[in-house]
Amino acid sequence: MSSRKKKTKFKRYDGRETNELRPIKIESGVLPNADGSAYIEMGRNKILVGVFGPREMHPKRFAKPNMASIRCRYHMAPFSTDPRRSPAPSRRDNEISMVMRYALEPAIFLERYPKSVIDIYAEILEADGGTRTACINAATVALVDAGIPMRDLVASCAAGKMDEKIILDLGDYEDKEGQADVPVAYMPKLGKVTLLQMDGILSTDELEQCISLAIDGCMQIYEIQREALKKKYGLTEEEVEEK
Amino acid sequence: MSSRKKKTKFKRYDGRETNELRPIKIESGVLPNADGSAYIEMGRNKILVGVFGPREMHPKRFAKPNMASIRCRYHMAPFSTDPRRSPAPSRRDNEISMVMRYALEPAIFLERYPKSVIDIYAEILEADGGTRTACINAATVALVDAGIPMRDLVASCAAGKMDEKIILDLGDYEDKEGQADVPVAYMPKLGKVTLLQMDGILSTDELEQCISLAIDGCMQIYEIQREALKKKYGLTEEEVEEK
Amino acid sequence: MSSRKKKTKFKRYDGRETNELRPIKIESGVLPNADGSAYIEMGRNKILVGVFGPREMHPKRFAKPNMASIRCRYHMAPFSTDPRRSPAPSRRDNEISMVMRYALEPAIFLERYPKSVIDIYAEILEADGGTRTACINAATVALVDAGIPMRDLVASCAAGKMDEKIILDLGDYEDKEGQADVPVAYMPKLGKVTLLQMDGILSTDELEQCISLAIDGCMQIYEIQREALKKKYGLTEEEVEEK
Amino acid sequence: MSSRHNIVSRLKRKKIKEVITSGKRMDGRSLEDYREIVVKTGVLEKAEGSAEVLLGNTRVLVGVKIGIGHPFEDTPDKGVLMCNAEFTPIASPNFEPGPPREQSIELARVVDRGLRSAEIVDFSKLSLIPGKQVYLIHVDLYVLNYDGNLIDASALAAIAALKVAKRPVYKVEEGEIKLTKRKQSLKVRKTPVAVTLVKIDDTLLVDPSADEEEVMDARLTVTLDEDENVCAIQKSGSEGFTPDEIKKCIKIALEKAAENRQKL
Amino acid sequence: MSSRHNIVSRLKRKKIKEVITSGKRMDGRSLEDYREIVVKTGVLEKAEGSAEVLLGNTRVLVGVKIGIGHPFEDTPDKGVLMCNAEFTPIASPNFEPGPPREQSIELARVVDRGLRSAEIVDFSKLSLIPGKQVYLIHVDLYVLNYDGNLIDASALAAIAALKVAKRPVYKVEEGEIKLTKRKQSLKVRKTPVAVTLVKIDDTLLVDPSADEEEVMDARLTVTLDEDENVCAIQKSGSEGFTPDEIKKCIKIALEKAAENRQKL
Amino acid sequence: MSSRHNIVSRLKRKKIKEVITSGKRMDGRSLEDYREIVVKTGVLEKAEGSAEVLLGNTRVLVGVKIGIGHPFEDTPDKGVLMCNAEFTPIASPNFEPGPPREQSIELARVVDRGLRSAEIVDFSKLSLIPGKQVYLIHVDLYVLNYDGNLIDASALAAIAALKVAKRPVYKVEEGEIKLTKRKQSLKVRKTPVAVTLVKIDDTLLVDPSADEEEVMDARLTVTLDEDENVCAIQKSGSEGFTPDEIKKCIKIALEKAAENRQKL
Repeated sequence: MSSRKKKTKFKRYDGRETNELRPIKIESGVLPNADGSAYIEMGRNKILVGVFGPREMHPKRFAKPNMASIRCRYHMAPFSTDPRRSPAPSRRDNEISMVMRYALEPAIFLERYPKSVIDIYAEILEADGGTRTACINAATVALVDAGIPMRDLVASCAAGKMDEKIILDLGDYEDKEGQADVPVAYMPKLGKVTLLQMDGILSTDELEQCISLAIDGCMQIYEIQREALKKKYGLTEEEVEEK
Repeated sequence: MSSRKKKTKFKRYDGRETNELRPIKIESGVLPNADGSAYIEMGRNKILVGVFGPREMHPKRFAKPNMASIRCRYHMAPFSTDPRRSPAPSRRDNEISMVMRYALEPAIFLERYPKSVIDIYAEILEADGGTRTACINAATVALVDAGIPMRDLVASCAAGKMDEKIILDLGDYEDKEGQADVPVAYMPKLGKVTLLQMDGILSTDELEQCISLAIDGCMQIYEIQREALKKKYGLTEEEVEEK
Repeated sequence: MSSRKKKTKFKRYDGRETNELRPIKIESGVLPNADGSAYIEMGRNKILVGVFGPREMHPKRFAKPNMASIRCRYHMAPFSTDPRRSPAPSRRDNEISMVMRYALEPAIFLERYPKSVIDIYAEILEADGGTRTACINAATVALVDAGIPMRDLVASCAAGKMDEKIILDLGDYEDKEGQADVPVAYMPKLGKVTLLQMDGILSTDELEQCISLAIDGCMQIYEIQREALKKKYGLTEEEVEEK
Repeated sequence: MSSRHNIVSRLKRKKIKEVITSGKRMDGRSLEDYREIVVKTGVLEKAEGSAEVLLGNTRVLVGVKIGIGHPFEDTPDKGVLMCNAEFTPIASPNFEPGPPREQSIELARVVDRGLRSAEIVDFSKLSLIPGKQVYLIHVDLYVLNYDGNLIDASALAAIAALKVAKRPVYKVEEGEIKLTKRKQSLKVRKTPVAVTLVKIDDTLLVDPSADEEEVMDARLTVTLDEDENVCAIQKSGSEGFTPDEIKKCIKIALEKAAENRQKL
Repeated sequence: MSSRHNIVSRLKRKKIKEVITSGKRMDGRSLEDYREIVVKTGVLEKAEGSAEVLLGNTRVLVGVKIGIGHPFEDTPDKGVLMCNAEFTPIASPNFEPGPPREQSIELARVVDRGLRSAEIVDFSKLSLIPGKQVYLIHVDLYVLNYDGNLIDASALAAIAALKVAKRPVYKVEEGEIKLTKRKQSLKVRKTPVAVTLVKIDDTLLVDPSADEEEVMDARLTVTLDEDENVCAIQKSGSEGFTPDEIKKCIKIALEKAAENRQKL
Repeated sequence: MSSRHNIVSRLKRKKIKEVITSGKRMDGRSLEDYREIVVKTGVLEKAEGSAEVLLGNTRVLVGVKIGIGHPFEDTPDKGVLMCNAEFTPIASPNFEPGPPREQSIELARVVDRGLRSAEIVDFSKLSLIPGKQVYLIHVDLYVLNYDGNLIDASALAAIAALKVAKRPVYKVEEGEIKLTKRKQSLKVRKTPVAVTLVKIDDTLLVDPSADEEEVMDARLTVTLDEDENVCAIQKSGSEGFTPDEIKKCIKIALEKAAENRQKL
């Protein structure tokens, strides 16, 4: 049965298996002026993330006395979508900025940098489905690139439902035409889900299948993130955690 | 003649006499998180007013060294009108916020709270004609409910002209179709008019009749305000003034 | 040949010679509440400039420790153009405010007023072509009127090309229908160009002709600026520079 | 609301956490108890639909306004539903007047997703001239008093207001749109209900009060329809949930959604 | 302008009040004297109408621009008049560039009410395609120097500019709107004039200067047309008026409005 | 970027100026050398045209989006080209998120003027229904890393992106606009190239780095097409140029524009 599950006859619009990720590529240290940065391609998503900090918070009254603050900004280039979108941030962008922050915060040793701020800026240059998960994947690598001590990496991808099938890592078309989309972010070593949203209709069983499949996807992405960091730093697993 | 004035054959669109107020109901202490609050129904107007303070002014440079500042905000819920209105404040809202402040300030012992601010927020949940007068009536009760020492209560209602008749307390329809609208706020014990505006066309005689009729209306509303406060606090007249 | 250049048969839409300025009139000290001010009519342009300062910069963190800051605001009245324009500043207004500042800064002894700010506000009441050059001409006179010490006066006018002719000081119609527009600001004693922009198409030779012709125009305007100041203050040339 | 971080004193925080860890709550509720829920409908006359929900001291008023306007570009033949939330400054000393912030945007979007995913109305029947004019349904969430768990209260008020809403009926005559005198129900066919849980020191509890929200580590909202289908989820807060905790949350939400749906 | 509160020194305030209580004013005027009024019309070429008013050192320029556009929803077959006020930063060291504040909004709205209530033009004759295209009249009040009493100066400049305005004439041909070369007067049929009084320590005085406005307790503006009808009133300031004071204000306003109307 | 004024230390400023005065530059370039230029086109799939330019460490991405919309009022029968620039916060620790500031507005407007003056496309062929619907070409300049000379890099990326752009083809059928499946080149007929020089202590140098821009006295950008016509000039910075310096700048620009045009 497990083989049937993996080798279904059902083909997705781009030829993938139900449990197959889109091609993914992460590169770190791509922005000379940022303290840390990463570039990700995940399907047709093309995203740059720059991390600045820990640095002084302005205005000072917004600083937290015993921990670092995280500010996240999810921003889409006007040419990243079809049709062109206005450069002004939408309510959707505001919400995604917030859930990105909640997805990343649990992985960062915030208490080590009281009163300071870490800015995470994600620029979506081209948008396929699942931009928020791709942003989280790149932001994690950029945070490590910035030398910010992390409890764990945060890996993220979505699962969902289309044509009554539970599928992994929805592309643009599946996002629009599918029955449900469940973006998840996961810290593999700590075993914690730090992002979970859902849009569409699922039975509770299907929902649990989606979460489980998305976590499987996160585990694969986690390895890709580690490769991206090893390539640059030759970090061992322990070093990533403890750095 | 005085009986003819009071018992005219002329009937208003809602059956009222020319010198009759719309049904009015005021309740104080309705908002758990505000320092003082009141709910008013005046005709079909439904309005909540919350008072916060006296509290510290931010930013401090806007504080007045020897008296409290009053900030007023008149705000209409998007569903309070037909058709729906945008939640962004209009120029009309800004002006009304200002005249409300000027109507209420003379009644407050501002000099007792130097450097502090008292915020008065009026939320119009449903708008009939005369929202500004209803807001002032509720705000006054909310100020007393907040324990803010008052020189007098401020009672407010409009008079105006429709079909060549001078009428009291214009409803929505009379506001739109009438010839003139004269909103007035009055402090009965101090004998001072603190709000006076006019829109439409009136001879100077008619204007004086309107002001006089509106002051009569204010006297009635003043009693209703005192009832609302007595109900809650059992305040005597003297206590209201001196509290 | 020089006579042919000056007495061409070609007539401009308003009857001017190619190298002739529009009628120009400058008056200083026209605004009672400003520290310095000037009114200019240059063609049909009607512009008021008010200068405030040197005064304290707010917020203080924007002040420069060892010199004065200049803030410029180029603003068009809604009725200054046809059709009416929105009172909100456009991107064009922002750019002109910036180039105005760069045109004027080199003439001011900024280092004499550390930490302070000089505000230059230009209000365009009626717009013909060349508003930015007219603003610079008036602003210079307003700065002297404010008693701000200047290295030199800044005189400004445009040259351009229309119907294959190089012409001086383009009016509205020439601005729109012409082939190129080259606004220039010049400090005659220091021999420096402090504003130079170009719009349209010119050979490098034509461009140099335009700059040269515009500088000729600036020399004439410089005399008019000096007259305007003499009229009011009876200043000698030396005094203007050294004041 | 970052300033609130300093408002509940350290001692109070400690107290709240202690009580919760012992399986109880400051107001005497058990971990899986909601506060009292009161739903009133038809509370406004000018709105096409309205409802007010009291959830303990939390109070939300929802007005539904229905008019006509342009469809979204990607659904030219469907009516449009839009949620907007306002945290009025009377609702809390920590709310300030002004344009919507992060939290009110999230509130509107989570309620919106629940209504939209559940396909509460047949939007394809709310088109007048495809691509040009369709019915617009504005659902305005108006927070009048804040004592925690705004999502559940707002979602309940929204669906209650939509259920009683009567839309004006327009007709198309020779390409022109005309308002008739008739009113018609929106024919709401689903009743999504949101259930919010928070985690405090590894304890899960439903329907958090303002104080509990302030000390919470993470929050999870699960919205379910009457067929036990999930139609929206939103995780929030600076900690994570284990997959088992999520399962437990879904189970509790399934039960509580059914209970709360009875209040409508 | 709250910062102005500190600008006039305590001594100066005391002096102003003393002089006024004795029935005179700092600039030698009596309590019911206006400063010199100069009205110039047709001062701009691109505006369809224009006027500049000097009231002592107060200086206001008004430009009237007339175009076409959509009518208001509730008056689909009437032309539209809109007032907008700008306090330019050259007018006072205390004015800052930026979007309109409370005071400039009030100025525009009070002038607007006067013009609208007096029905200065027959707006029903300014419709082109009812419900779709009508004439739009923009009246922009541009404050060039502030020395008190902006309302009276602006109202005077506005009506002066409207009286000389020539509107472009559009015609409708087969449902299309075309601009003709003709110009036509707006046919202004009323001349509302605003009279502003302030109260300082129970003394009433007209046409307050900037210094007097700063120390005033309350302000009352009464706008009247030539038939002695009141067409707008605005009370402002942090004190009240007795009913008798209001009567007195109206009486003075009646007289002063007639006087000032002569300046047009 | 005023805060940057304090970032490069006094010592560094002195060093930069010393080196330049001696005719060399910190990075070893001669005064008239550009840094390495890399131009990549077609880097995005959803944009109708795209290009990325690396100029040393300066990195600009340009996306061209082509749709339809209203023409400008004064050119009712012409297509519309609009430039917009964003300084993304990832490009420099000194850039902040938010609406465009002075410098990004200037960048967009200078690039725009070059494209427009050179009449790079025949806009009269980009009209669909004159006065109503025309092609809109959005050129978005997206600064990804800042190391000086954004104008030259952006202008190069803009023209490169426009040259490879394929516009969707719309057709007009009985007054209705329909999208066809065809794509068509924009037929770019000119290649304007911007050359920027700065003056530091009377020395002129091309292609300033971020450090050089910080210590510069004045800046001059000259944009030229392939026929050696100037199509835009912009002077910036708080000092002036002598007429001779300007001539020299134009001469250098003529040479450098031709060189850089080869990179396309």
